[in-house]
Amino acid sequence: MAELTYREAVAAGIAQEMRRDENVVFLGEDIGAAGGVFKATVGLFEEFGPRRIRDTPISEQAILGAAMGAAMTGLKPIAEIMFSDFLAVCWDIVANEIAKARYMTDGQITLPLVIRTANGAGSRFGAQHSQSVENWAMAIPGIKVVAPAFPADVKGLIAAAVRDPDPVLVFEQKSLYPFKGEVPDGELVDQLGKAKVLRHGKDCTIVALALMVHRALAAAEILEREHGISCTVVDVRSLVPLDTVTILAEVAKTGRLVTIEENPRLCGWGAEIASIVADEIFWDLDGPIIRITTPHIPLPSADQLEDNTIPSVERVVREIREKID
Amino acid sequence: MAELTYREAVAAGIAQEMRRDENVVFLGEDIGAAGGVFKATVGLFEEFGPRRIRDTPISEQAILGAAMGAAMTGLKPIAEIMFSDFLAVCWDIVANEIAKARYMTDGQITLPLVIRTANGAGSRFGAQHSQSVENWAMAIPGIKVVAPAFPADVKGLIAAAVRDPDPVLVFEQKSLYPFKGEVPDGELVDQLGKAKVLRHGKDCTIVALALMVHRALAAAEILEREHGISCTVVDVRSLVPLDTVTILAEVAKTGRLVTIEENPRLCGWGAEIASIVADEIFWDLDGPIIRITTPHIPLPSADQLEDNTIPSVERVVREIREKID
Amino acid sequence: MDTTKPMTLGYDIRLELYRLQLDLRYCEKRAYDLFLQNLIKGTSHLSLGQEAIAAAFGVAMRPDDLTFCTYRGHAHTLARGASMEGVLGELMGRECGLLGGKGGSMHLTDVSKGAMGSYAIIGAHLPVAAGAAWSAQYRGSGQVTVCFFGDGTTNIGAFHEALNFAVIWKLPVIFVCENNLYMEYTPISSVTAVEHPAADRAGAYGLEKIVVDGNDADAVYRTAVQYLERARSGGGPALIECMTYRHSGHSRADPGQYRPPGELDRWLERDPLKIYRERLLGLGIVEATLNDLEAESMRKVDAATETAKASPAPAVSEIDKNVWADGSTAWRN
Amino acid sequence: MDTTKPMTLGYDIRLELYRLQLDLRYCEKRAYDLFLQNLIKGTSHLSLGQEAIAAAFGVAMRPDDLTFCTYRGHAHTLARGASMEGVLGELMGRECGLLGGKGGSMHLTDVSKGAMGSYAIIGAHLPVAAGAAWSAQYRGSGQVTVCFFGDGTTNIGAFHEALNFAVIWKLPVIFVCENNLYMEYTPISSVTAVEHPAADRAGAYGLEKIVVDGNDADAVYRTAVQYLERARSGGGPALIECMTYRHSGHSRADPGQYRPPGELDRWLERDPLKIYRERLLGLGIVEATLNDLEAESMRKVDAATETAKASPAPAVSEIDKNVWADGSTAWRN
Ligand SMILES: Cc1ncc(C[n+]2csc(CCOP(=O)(O)OP(=O)(O)O)c2C)c(N)n1
Ligand SMILES: Cc1ncc(C[n+]2csc(CCOP(=O)(O)OP(=O)(O)O)c2C)c(N)n1
Ligand SMILES: [Mg+2]
Ligand SMILES: [Mg+2]
Repeated sequence: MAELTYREAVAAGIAQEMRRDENVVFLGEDIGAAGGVFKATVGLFEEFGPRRIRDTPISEQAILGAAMGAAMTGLKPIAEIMFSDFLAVCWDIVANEIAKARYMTDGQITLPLVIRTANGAGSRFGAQHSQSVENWAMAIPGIKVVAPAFPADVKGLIAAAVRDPDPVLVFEQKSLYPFKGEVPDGELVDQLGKAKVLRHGKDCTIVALALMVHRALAAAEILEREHGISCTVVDVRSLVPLDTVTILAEVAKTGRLVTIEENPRLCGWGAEIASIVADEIFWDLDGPIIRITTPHIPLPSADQLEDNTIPSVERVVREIREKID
Repeated sequence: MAELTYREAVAAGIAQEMRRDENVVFLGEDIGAAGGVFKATVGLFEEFGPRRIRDTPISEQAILGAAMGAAMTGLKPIAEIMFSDFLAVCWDIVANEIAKARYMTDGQITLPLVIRTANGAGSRFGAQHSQSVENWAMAIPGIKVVAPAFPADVKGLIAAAVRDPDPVLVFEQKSLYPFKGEVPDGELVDQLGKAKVLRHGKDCTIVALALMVHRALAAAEILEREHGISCTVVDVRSLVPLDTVTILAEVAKTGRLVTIEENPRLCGWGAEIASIVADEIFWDLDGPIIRITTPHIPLPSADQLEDNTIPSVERVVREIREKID
Repeated sequence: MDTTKPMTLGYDIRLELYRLQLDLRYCEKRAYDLFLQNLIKGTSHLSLGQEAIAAAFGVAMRPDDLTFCTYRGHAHTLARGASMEGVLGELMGRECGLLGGKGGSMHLTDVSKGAMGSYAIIGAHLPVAAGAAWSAQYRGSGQVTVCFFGDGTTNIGAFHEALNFAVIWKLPVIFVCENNLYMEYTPISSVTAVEHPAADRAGAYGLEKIVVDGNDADAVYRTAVQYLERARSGGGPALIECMTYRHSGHSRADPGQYRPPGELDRWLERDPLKIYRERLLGLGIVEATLNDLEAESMRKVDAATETAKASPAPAVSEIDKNVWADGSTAWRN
Repeated sequence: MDTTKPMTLGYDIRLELYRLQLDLRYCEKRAYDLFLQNLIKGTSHLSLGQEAIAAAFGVAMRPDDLTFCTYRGHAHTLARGASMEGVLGELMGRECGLLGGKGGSMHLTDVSKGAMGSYAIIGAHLPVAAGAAWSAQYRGSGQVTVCFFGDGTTNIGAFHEALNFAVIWKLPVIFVCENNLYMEYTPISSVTAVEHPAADRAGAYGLEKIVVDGNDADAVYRTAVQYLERARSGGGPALIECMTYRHSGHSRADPGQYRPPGELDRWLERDPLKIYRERLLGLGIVEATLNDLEAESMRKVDAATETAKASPAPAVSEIDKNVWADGSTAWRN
């Protein structure tokens, strides 16, 4: 077991797959010689060279279009969109082209490609560089969506995404890049569509994603220790496919669901899970479903403003104390 | 009272506001001389001329960017995006620029602009020209979102949108363009953020939008007549602001919520409403929350395939019969 | 190749060009008739009058080359060898359709023939075509990608991104702008800063300006051969603007009344099939040969029409297939 | 205006150009110092070395003209007259910041001075600037809009759409490309099909090719006056490429090690402030005058720094303000 940072796990996952398969190529802005603006792809250019690691112009539509065209003709491209906010400038390629090609052609076109992007807040970058937009992707039929919270998941899910025959969006939470964790040695390939239960409790089930998993765990610790409230914590990991089996089972056990979402409130993944729970295991619920989200506003940039906007450990503790008995 | 088609109501709403305010201008592709590809803007070019009604190149980013720049400097632009699917090519301008400008500048910039677009399925146009994407917009903090179901609402909500000081997206359901309805004579200005209760029932509350309102009404009729199930039907009309007061009150009365959504399932507006209901009036619920949506797939084009994909009256009747007692 | 002298075209090539133009014309006309009979639903964008371009490239391309086209893509898809019943069946929403009824008129695709799809969002397929060319370059397959689009497409951002991208990576891709003077109902000249929306912008990407008579199959063919060869041998992309005109409206819904009186008539004089038939006769090909080709083409269209009409509607169970590579549409376990 | 002869610039203009360049330089340097003291969080993109461009336009523009710029927009915002404490305060996330701490370094805006915003998504503000120019044209206000952006921005779709749009509507907008040779860490020449990413594409929009020495405030000023005047009198847009260089890395996080050895030194020789000081001395302005200007500018920066440092963090209650024109953030009743 080695200890890697989340950002090192990105490069490790990509490198593992590029070594295995000559058809895996990687393109994006400043990813090569510079090792990426988040330094998450350091060393790849040196190992795989300019034929397989390609720095591009600032042309996000061309980047994803090129990935799509390459994927339908035998390559397995990984494309980086530097900040997830920039998905908006190439959303047509994601939502209308990549996501729909296979269905529209009744299976003639298959797109084994990966889009990686840095998601989320916490860096004082302001509203155009801090969004959590995994829900934009979840709302589009035809793309798979994962958002790892730990270095091992980063490596394993990137590998799984590269091997998956369908398009996968990998949301890397930028606030987690420096986070360190154990990553098993040797080849690591995870599975898309599997949630993980990180903690077992009796009073409520917290379902969280990416950075919010860490906050959920911290809050659960405090709730247990200081307030005698015992929480299950489920790391969703994969929004599409969604592991409803695990989520429904864990919510049914405690009878209460709390989602913790970094996204602005409306139409977040937590709403979807809430609606599934309120339909399929309604009779197992012992009380209201709680969603703890960033308020439905663009993100402010100053320290105190940003810190008080996305859900904090304190807020999670407070809301669960108030609402779960 | 005149009887207008939904498409005529569009032109009537725009004309009413353009007559009133010289600063209202209208731009888009083929909207002028040609009267729009859906013939929803016929007559405007003749009445207001090429200075105020401007045909543009196929440059959606420029169209919405221009609307934004004009709105922050004194005009009240109405921009047309021909099919709502095309919002993807200019999503950055909607989601990152227009929606965020006011908050990021702490109120220095105000954007009184309207984006109109033809939304939805039923025309055999295939996956890239048939989407219901109102949820893409609902998920973005900083834009208001309406989706009228009736000609009078079209006229009144377009007028309200033009007068509103904030950016408003108006989703016109393209399958409804030929639909006729009474529209009051004289000036008509509706209110954003108000749902309407179209039918009162005892057994369940159906919440629907746009075309689905018509299907909800038809289904409610059949359920009442043939199966003795009596339904309240709420037309949401406005996703942002959302009239939670009306919705919560109506769901609390019947104890059951059914949403009918034309959008693909994941992260639809129905999920958001379900999550609000399951939190705030959980104890008023008498059974599971049901969402009836298009399955989470791109839309197929052949008649039978498309008809069996978006929720039909028969499907609504069947699901409510099975699930509501 | 010596590009200073015009290439001499043999009879076989010329007859092939005529034959293919006939197939495209007759099949497209049939599509129009089927609309009138309400057998085709939705919208449909015909290439009537523009067939020379698709045909010339179809003949000039290698079987494993790749085509990307738009919603106005029936001709381009047929020109690569897709079956007429597959095309007409798709327009009619039948099981035998190329896409089993899932895509419809705007998304014709036949990957087995290198017809890599019809894209209905303006501009989107240009970067995708660049990507396919990148893949060919990477794999050293020698394939060239050809990407067709209209004049109106030159004003959208994806055009710009794709052109720059293709040039800096020296990709084997030919961008073919079919300038038919109109977008939907608006003349391209009223919304474009230059006269030739594609060719006058070639310089912005370090490319040469190329304008061809798009109604002359020979002219397009010669140009196609020249730049396909160049791209195949590593010379990089080209941007070719073909001047042409559509005989019918933009789509099914459009009677085309925005066109100034006389314009259509002048272009009908320059109908690519008329021009080509006269040229072949002038070259000494006997009329009977042409009549035979015409009859044969019509027979093919008739047979395809019958096959498509006889094909059932796709089964409703097909709705739940083929979002994912495993054939399913499942988003949950 | 006779554009054949170089415009003669008076001393007052020249001193104003120097004074403004000093303000931009000293304030930007202060921003850098404040980073090092960890008083500025987030990222920040400095214009050190590029001040001549913002200053020249700042002096040439009419007070009611409009500026649009990028995340690298401190200089452009100051050059329109925004207060230094407003700028530094915003970088430090203080209540006195131009945006009350909501926007941060990348979104500086002062509408009261015509500084219509700093946009952090590459390319997006070009069409927005075109829209502001459309509005000025519509209202007959005589305002001209100036839109600044970098070399890397010329490869994104919005650039293309905005340029065509501005030309066909003959809008009073000047697009100013500050070509500093790099995007973030990648040289623009390695990803662009032409040598001058903006100027070599002007022809694609029917515009003339204009390349200016962006480190020479006089040269930029003369060009600015000429095209502002033309735009103001209905002559339509211009695209101006200013050659320049940034002295520091792309952003706070970047030490700039991708630059070849010696390159920075050569450009430091051509530092716009150095050039301009020497020119003024050569024109016979006494050194004491310049020293006074320098001291005065430094005093302003010091005072602004103190004001900003003394300003409190914005109240947490501000989070819930100003999404909507009514001041609220409410999405429900
Ligand atoms: C992004 C986008 N905007 C608008 C449209 C609607 N639209 C479909 S075809 C068309 C005109 C295209 O003109 P051109 O590129 O000249 O092609 P032609 O139809 O003449 O072959 C338009 C505006 C679209 N499909 N996609
Ligand atoms: C759409 C988009 N893609 C990528 C980025 C990330 N990014 C920020 S600045 C920058 C480089 C811009 O280069 P240039 O236009 O030359 O401006 P400069 O920073 O040199 O002033 C990049 C790639 C972005 N902000 N927006
Ligand atoms: Mg055209
Ligand atoms: Mg630069």
